[in-house]
Amino acid sequence: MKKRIIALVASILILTLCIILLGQLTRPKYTDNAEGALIGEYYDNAGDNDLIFVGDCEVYESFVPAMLWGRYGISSYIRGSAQQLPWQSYYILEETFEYETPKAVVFNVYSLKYGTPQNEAYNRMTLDGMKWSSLKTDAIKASMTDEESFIEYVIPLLRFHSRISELNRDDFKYMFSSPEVSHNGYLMQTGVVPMNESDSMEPLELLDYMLPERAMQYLDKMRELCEENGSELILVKAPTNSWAYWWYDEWNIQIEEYAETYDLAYYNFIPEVDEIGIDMSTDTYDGGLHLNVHGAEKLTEYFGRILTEKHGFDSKKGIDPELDKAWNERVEKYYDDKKGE
Amino acid sequence: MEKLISILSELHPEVNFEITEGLIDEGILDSLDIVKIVTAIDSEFDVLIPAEEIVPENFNSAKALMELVERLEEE
Amino acid sequence: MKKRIFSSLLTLSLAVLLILTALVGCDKNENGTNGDTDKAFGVTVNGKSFSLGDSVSVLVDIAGEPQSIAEAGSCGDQGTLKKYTYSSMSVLVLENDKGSTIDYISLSNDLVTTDKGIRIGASKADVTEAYGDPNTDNGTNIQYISGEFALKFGIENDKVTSITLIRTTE
Amino acid sequence: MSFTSYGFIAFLVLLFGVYFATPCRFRWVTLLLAGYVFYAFSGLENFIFILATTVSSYIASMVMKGMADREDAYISANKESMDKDAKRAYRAKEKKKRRAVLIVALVFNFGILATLKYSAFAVNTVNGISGLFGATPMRLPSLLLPLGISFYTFGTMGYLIDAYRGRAKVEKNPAKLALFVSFFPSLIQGPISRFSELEPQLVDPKPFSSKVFFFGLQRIIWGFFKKLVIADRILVAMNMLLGSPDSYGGGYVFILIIFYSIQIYADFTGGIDITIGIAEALGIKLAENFKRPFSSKTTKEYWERWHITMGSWFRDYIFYPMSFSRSMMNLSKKAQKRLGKNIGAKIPLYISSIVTWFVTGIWHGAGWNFIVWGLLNCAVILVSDELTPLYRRFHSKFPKLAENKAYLCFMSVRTFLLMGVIRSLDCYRNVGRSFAMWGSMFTSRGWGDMLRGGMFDLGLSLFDYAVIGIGCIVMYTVSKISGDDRVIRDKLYDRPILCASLMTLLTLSVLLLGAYSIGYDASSFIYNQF
Repeated sequence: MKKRIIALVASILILTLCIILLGQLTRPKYTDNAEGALIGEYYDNAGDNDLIFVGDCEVYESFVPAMLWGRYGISSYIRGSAQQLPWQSYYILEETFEYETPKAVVFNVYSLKYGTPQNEAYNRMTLDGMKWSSLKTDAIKASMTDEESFIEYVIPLLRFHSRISELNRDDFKYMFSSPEVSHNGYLMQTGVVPMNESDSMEPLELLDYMLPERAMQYLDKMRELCEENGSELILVKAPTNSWAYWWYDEWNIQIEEYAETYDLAYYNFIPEVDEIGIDMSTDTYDGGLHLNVHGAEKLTEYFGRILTEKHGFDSKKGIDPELDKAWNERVEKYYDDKKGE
Repeated sequence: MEKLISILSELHPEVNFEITEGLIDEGILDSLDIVKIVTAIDSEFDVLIPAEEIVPENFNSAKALMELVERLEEE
Repeated sequence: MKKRIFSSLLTLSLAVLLILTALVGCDKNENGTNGDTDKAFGVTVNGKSFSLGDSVSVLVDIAGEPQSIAEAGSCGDQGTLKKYTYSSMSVLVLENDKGSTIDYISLSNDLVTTDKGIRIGASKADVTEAYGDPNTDNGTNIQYISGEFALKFGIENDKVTSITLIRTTE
Repeated sequence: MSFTSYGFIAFLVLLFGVYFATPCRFRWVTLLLAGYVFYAFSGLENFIFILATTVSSYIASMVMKGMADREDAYISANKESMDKDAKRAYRAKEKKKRRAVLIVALVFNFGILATLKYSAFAVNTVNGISGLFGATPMRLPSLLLPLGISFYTFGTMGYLIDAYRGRAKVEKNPAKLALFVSFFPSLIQGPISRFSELEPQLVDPKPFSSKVFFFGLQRIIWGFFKKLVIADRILVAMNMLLGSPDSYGGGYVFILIIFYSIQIYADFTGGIDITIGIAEALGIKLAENFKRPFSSKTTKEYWERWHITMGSWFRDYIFYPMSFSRSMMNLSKKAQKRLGKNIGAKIPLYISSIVTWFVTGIWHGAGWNFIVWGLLNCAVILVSDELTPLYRRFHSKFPKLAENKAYLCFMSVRTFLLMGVIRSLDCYRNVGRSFAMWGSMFTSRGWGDMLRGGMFDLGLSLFDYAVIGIGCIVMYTVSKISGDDRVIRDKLYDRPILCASLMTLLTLSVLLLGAYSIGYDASSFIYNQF
């Protein structure tokens, strides 16, 4: 009888071990689809960031932290991911405040158009990178589409086991780590695909031109969170506007009114494209939907000036040698990357 | 008894019904055979075996079947 | 004599009934997909109608090749949105690993009608007569919602100025 | 809540915990509550039907019992004053009254089943006929089919008929009868249990024994292996093949037949393994539904090894009562006089076989393809029965042949293919198209492109085919070792290390190779629309 119990306990242990190992092996490593590895990278660079960006692809493809430091001595990090929903941004921001208290938080308002869970793949890309905490569980519960189940987040093997037949070298290489894909959260896009003028610029019709109720609730929660932590919330809208990702005037008015009522700074960069110097024939990698590295640098240059003039950011270069060394390495790596490709 | 044996062996000549036991349990007789047997009994002995009596104990051997027929005759 | 006639008549009618039901059994397409009448709204082009959720091949079969196709990829490559521009309408097609389906239709002139025959320029009364009273009516447009689909008519001084089919699960 | 959802696994773990925590005397209450909780997940509105069946059967059985008791009391009260004939006449009269009660209950319950399941089909057929004459079709009623209605209705009616025949003790406690009706594992797709076999186990269960519990768990895991790793993987290709049947003629039809045979075997026996495994883990022995069906040499033998409880239900409650009813026997006698002894004797067999198979077909689904499926099976059995003298003469010429291995193998393969062809009626769901597709197997050139790699654009990669292949080999070896009375687990019981490692490997392969979760579309048992 004793032998039987030992056999049982041993098999349960082995089974659990295999589930964990196979789970790590089969989970997607996002080496070819970098958007999935952005969130996880933050934890090694957490601490002493004055500025935190949160939002969707319009934030991690429009601002260059390496340049903010290089030009203005502002230390920043972008906690953004593909189609990062408002509640996901909120929970990620709350998690960030546990690591550090930035002077200001920049939130790109485009993702406020989503009021309901959207897409399982995007959820996984954003949430799988997060470290396990009560915030992560809340974020998962708020984001799950009805085909998903919570157990598949706890045991990734249940969701990704079908990848066993399509494993590649990266799956083994990054079994217990994750690839370096960004520069402090900025995903570099060096391609140039000009926006062709023939694209008619009139937007699609909507049923309801008000931003979803639930999205605005989480904007509120972000604002209160920033107040509690004594950091300033700055709302921005990236300078890109295309028929597929249109920023409707009604939305813009609603955000302006919101910023006015709570006395927040709100910068809509769409009308200021010329001032920023963005030229959609060279500064976009996908025909005008998002900025490439040249566009992002121009925008960062422009936004850095606003931060220093209007939001009291002054350079922190030369104060802490530790910080300078870390940032010099990052800036160097950024420019190597930019030349390299 | 011989008439019964002749009915049975007409269906399964290879089986010696005098001695074999477990006709149902061994799967020698299947549901089609049982219907043929009961129809034959009805026309030969003019005894109708009701559905409730179709249980393995009554059909497992020719002898048991004969007892059933006799029991039903006087009832 | 009478009995025999009666029995032959009986068998005859039985046979006829059997043949009829068998005939019905054979050609009837039992699994109930008798056309897509279950889709509430649709658009009719050259006599044939299609709607949101239909595959792009249905669109191309009925309306032919578009004048131009604009593409918009999504970050984290979760499918592309393609805008098929025709002379009398523009149609959005969502392409992902599950296939490519029609996601949005907006009519631009009166050559194409909704499947209930309403075209641009029709009166508001025509619309309410065809589709009944709308789910929402805020003066500038009226909307009909049925499950996942919505049909929106832009109205200016009692005339239909725009017709759009939109998915409601925004 | 399907068997393959995470919710069901959680439900099971909870059930085992609570079941074995409750004292033996009240375990049946836990089972009853578990059954109703499980049933509630499938929609509260379904409760009306299962309660209607339970209550109506309870009332009918109590009324019949009351009548029988009064009859016995009356006869024993004036035993002397009644001679044998009077007693027999009185019993016959009383029996007729009980029979009326039974028939009312049967009509009521089968009426519910018929209206829910077949009204759409009936209206469809009537529309079809009236359509031929240009009449406008009636609106199709869309009635939601309550979970497992065909199974619990048949199980309960079996109980009522047994009670009428005096074969089953009438259950006085309505809650215990409700437990029998809604015993949750076998509610979804059987096995259809007999009251006298199941009820005693439900009401006073045996104490917990770890051996039986782990046997149950092993069987559950084995069921999941067949269901998730093999059946649901093949489903991907079958959906492709059935998505546009006209473009997959010729060789693809043959592939579909093979796929569907493997798929339905793995899916159905897998589901039943899970059901019997759950019951076994709870200490309850359910009747086996399959005994190595693909090893059967003839169609008749196949139907004694495939879906046994359904076959035996139809045999005991439709086939036999119909064959041995007085009117059938008189008909046979009249026919023997007029058409000669040989044909006349066969009348009861023919008529009741056709009727039974017609009902079996219609029970499987409300559609002409199911009816034709039933009648084809019936035709094959009756024809081969007619030809037995021919077979006998053939075998007497080649005596050694009967034992020859190759010949036996040929017979099994032949039955396997024959059953596969007839069964594919389920796939095409349309009689006309099925015959057209069978025809195309011999005409269209679909064979060429199927063999030239066409197999790989059905949604299955080489890896998937390998998994299915190995899965089939594993299923074959396990069924070969365990034979008809499933002894494999006893053999493993003596070697705990081997057993534990095999079970870990099996669980891991289910988790790793199973076709479940979002990577595959929702998997459900084929038999779930019952």
